[in-house]
Amino acid sequence: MSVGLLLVAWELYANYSGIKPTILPAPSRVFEQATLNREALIDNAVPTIRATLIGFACSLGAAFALSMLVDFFQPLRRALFPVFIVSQTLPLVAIAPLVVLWFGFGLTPKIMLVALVTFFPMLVALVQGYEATEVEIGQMLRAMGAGRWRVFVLARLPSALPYFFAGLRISITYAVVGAIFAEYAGAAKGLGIYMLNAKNNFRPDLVLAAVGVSAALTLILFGLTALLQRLAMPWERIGRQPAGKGPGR
Amino acid sequence: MSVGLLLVAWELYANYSGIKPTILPAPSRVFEQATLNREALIDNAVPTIRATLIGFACSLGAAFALSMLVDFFQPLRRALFPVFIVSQTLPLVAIAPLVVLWFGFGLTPKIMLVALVTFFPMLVALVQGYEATEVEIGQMLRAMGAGRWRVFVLARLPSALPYFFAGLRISITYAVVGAIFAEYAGAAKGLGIYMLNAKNNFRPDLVLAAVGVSAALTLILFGLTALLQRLAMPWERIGRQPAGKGPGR
Amino acid sequence: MSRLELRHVRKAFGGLDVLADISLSVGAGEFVSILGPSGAGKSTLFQLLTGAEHGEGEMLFDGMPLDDHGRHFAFMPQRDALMPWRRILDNTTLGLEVQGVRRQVARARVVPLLAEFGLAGFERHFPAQLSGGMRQRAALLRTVVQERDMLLLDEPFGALDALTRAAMQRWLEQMWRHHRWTALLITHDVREAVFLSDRIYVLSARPARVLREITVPLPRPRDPTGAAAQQAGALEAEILDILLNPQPSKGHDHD
Amino acid sequence: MSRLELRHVRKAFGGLDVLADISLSVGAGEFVSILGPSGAGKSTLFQLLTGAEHGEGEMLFDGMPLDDHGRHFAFMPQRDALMPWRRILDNTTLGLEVQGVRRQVARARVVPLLAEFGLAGFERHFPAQLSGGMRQRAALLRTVVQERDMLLLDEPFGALDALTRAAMQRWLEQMWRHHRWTALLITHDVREAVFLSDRIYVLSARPARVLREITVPLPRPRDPTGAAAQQAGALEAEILDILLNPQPSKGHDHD
Amino acid sequence: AATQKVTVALDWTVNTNHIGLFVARDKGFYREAGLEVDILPYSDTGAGTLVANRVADFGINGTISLFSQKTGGADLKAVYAVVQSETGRVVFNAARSEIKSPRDLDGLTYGGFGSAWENALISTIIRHDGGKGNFETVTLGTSAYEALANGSVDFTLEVSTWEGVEAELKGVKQRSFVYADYGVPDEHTTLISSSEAYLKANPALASAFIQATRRGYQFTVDHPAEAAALLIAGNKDALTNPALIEASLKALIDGHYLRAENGAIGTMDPAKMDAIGDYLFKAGILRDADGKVLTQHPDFAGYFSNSALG
Ligand SMILES: Nc1ncnc2c1ncn2[C@@H]1O[C@H](COP(=O)(O)OP(=O)(O)OP(=O)(O)O)[C@@H](O)[C@H]1O
Ligand SMILES: Nc1ncnc2c1ncn2[C@@H]1O[C@H](COP(=O)(O)OP(=O)(O)OP(=O)(O)O)[C@@H](O)[C@H]1O
Ligand SMILES: [Mg+2]
Ligand SMILES: [Mg+2]
Repeated sequence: MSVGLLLVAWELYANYSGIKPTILPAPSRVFEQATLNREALIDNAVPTIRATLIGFACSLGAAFALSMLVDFFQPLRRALFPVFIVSQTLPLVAIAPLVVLWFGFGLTPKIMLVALVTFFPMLVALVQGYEATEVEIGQMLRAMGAGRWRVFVLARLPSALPYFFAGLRISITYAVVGAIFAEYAGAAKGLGIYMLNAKNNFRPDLVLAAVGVSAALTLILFGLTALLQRLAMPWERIGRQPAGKGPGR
Repeated sequence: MSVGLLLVAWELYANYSGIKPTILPAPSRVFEQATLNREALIDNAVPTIRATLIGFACSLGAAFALSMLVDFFQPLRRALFPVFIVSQTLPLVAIAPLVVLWFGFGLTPKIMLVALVTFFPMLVALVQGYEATEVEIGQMLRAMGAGRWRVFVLARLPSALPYFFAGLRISITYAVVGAIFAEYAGAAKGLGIYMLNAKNNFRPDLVLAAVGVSAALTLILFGLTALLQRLAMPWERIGRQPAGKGPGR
Repeated sequence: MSRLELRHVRKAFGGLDVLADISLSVGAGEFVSILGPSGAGKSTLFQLLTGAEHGEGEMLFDGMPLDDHGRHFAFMPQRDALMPWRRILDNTTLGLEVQGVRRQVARARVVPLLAEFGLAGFERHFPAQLSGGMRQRAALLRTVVQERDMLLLDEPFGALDALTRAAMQRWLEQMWRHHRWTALLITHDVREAVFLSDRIYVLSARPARVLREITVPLPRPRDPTGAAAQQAGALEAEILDILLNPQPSKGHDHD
Repeated sequence: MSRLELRHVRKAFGGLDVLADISLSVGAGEFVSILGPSGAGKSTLFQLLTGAEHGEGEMLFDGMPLDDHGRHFAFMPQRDALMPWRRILDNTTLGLEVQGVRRQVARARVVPLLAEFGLAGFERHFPAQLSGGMRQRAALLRTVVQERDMLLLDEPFGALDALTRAAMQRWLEQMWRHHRWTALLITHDVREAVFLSDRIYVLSARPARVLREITVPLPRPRDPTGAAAQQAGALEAEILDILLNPQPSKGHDHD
Repeated sequence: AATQKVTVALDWTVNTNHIGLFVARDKGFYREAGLEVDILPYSDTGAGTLVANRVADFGINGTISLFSQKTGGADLKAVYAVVQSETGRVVFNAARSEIKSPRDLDGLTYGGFGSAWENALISTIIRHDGGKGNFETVTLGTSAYEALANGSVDFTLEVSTWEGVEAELKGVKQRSFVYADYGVPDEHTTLISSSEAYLKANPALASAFIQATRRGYQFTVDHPAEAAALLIAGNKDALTNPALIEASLKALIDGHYLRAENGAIGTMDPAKMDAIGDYLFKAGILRDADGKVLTQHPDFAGYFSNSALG
């Protein structure tokens, strides 16, 4: 609703303030051009979505594998976390072109970059989630004769779900932005390339159209994770939420 | 420690794999060149730090003011949050060049971009923090005859501190990356410009040196927030941490 | 004449009737307890008294309609509600500070009481550095130092284990004998109610009505071991029976 | 002959002596309680029994040294420890599942007991949809259905309010009379210990020693209102006195 | 009289193409002309866009972007030619012996920069040589040269007086095709442009700026060593490779880019401007504001003016 208001304000400003459309095109023009160029936009959105999803899947897989490793061998945690923290401090602008150089223009570097951006938040979320397991559930399972693996599958993994989804919601946003970034550094197609081309061909309206598509994409993925969470955690939906249970958004 | 190991591996790879130093310079060379060019690096780090800190301060101020507003007028929250969520989905790469058109070359656009990146996480952290106030503390204060403002200052604000610092640690990382990015959009000096220049002058070693400086900078700021937290919240340090009290890292 | 008097007080949240019809009174210097099952509406009653919520019926204080809710009561919520970021001394002066008393003056009022409340030497500690019992004492000190006309205590020992709880009850009984506060206590611990009170109102499950008003005839100081303990035990069993098998009709199932 | 026998068991965490010298025994079909102040080392004792920690001294089961810790005991931790993501039926079959029993078989064993435990109709509910008392019953069902030699119950009703707690104690006493489990219960509620047990070990504060072994001579079924209640009250007062003024020497201050 | 402020935007990070501006600034030519010139830092936003939107008074930009931005409706007018002839060319690794002429580029991968004209230009070159003009494009922002060295792209476009010089300095063996050999008319690759609005409002100021700038380039041609030293001294952090600057400047002067063989400095050759405009129109590179290819031949005479040169 308030987003709509903002659009209206922008439209009015663009039309009546005398600002040039090359500086700030009106949303109506952006929308019109987006419709006219929808084929190109969709065409370019596909590789971005692909890179986002595959990259995110890889990141998830790696984060999951590593979180398990770290959970089973606690010393690893102290050894590896500094590396990941440092990895989060690297400016993407500088790293992206290097990664593209090392891995070519295929999907690989995009996946790498998306993974770089999303891996650590997911890892932290998962590890925090495992730790949130109620001590007594673990103790009870061991008294039942369950081994470490059983305890992990039966208790630690499900306990991590709320944290996992909180992390997912944040990461998916970064994933899209990361993919677009990676494309800037080198790609044949994609929303990032589309934006770059539009900019170099002096079409701010098309730049904004692509920005709109990417924002919509992010919101859709965001919504999907929320939906997924409702499906994956029926007990949170059905039961009354006990106060202070999981991490909030 | 593990970071050190990684550097050694990189050094060995760079020296013995036959990869060209124009593509991947050895860390020893990066370090040597960083030392040689330390004056220029420091000189360029200063504007980046300035933009980071001023931008972050503005963002903090705005987040703080708005969080209070939202706390006092709950309906505002529902009205404004969608706008902020959408603002987080905008790819910075595409927005940055437009920002220069709108705000010119000075500090302003950098500050704007840093603020854009850090504002929302800080706002969310603060609002979440206020909500974490124990219901009974609020009720007790009101029974003592305290008004809304007293309750806010005496209870809600201090309750938000752990969340505030958790948000601070995350945001400060984005702040540096955001400032570097903003420089790409037009600046006379700064680590971002230094990277760009080094790249266009075919000096990947200097690019990496600047990346190192920015990573170090981020880590220092990160450390400072941790220190600040210890100073600002002596009760957490002295007292035993009650389980599940504040948000973890 | 009674200090506080409630006449036919009712309260509903949306469609949910919480307080059906509550009439009760507390005399000056009297210690009265309200006993009732979880979710009955006990805390809601305190919300009405402190002005956090508004209901129907009459609430009189010293015979006058209760209007300025923030003036008559010193309220101690369930748990201790100490602020973790304030040192014990600053926590105990909180109520005075809110009343606008200058910090120096507030401290001067609190400091002499610290020893009596077993907190001497802990002024500069943070709540997290204190044991559960000491925290409860600090919370109680914060409450009584406000020097309001009446204490409202909502399950003040709810978060303590049974042993610490017993010790705190003994201590509170002593303090009360000494100061003769007018007090209204909410609890769902039958033994606590019998041990501390002059009178007990037993409430039904939601919507809450007064099931029974019981006068506790035990002599003070109360002694948990002597001969009076037998009498107390019998009274406890009786009250428990009222609660578990409520007289009028529809039984309260504990789930 | 006693089922479980501990002889001079000691345990220290780092430099902290927790269990000083514990000797106790539990006969087959006997209900024994351990009563002691918070932090004494009661849960630590169960950690030794379930093999989560290792200490000194002898632990015998049916006369043989206790080695396979995961085999003899069905353990119910403090609170209910139900998994919020499992439906009640799947929570109650958890122990059998871990033992490797096939899901069908496990369910077949649990389902007939649901009615007796007051859970019929709630199989498909999640724990959050149940009241506190029902959750406790589900946790107990999960524990007993494992059909181990002995139950270890660590403050099973610690998280309940006093009224629900009383109802659950009555219910457990009934169930125990019916099934005659061998049970060792940890609690710090004196009344609970007296109401449920054949014998009670009273522990001192940390480092824990056995202060007194008390046989409860009350007839079963236990009745909280009758004449035996008077006797129970006296016993309770006596135990409370032991706990609050421990005999040997150094007093245990409740903070 | 008080000095008047002028801002000029750059098209890229500081390089030898910009030398005249820095020489004019640091030798005081601007001050003598009563100007205080602010050389704006390079930004991600094109200089043409900055000028057309009046964020900058002047801007360094390419001829092709001038034409395509102008037909797209931007208010731009070229006022000075930084180089007298084409500095761009198609490059590839010398080792690629199978690439003998542009038609061999068919089916290979081009590392590009994201402008629409690149593909049109390259395909006309290939077609002119008898090829089909089909090749893969990968947009690389600015890492095209590393990618070429790396072998991840087969060919790209370069500025012979910058990337070309750097490759030579490093001893990287490269070969190239010059556009002019394949039907592309010669052009002033790099220009200084302003907007009609600015020129109309400040004709004297514009002349003063352009003439002082020309003095800067003139001085550069006459005293290359001193000019290079000035450029480096003025941009210490940015220009970390003095040898590159000197070699690049030598290439610019020796190749008669800064001063044509006929002695022209800064003047735009109307015939050249018209020819390239004509070529761009015919190649379908010029588009209107809505991105449609122009069907009407525009009058290119209004796109530039030497009048500020005096
Ligand atoms: N602000 C409110 N809005 C809606 N319902 C409320 C509100 N406050 C309390 N209730 C409902 O009123 C009923 C009584 O609540 P109350 O807290 O007074 O119970 P209580 O007797 O104090 O219970 P306990 O012993 O567990 O503290 C509960 O069912 C609760 O859900
Ligand atoms: N794994 C451990 N490492 C170090 N100290 C421990 C450990 N487990 C327990 N302790 C300490 O041993 C003491 C006894 O703990 P334990 O949990 O056995 O007490 P408890 O009698 O069960 O208390 P409560 O009634 O509060 O549950 C405590 O001081 C505790 O801090
Ligand atoms: Mg209550
Ligand atoms: Mg315990």
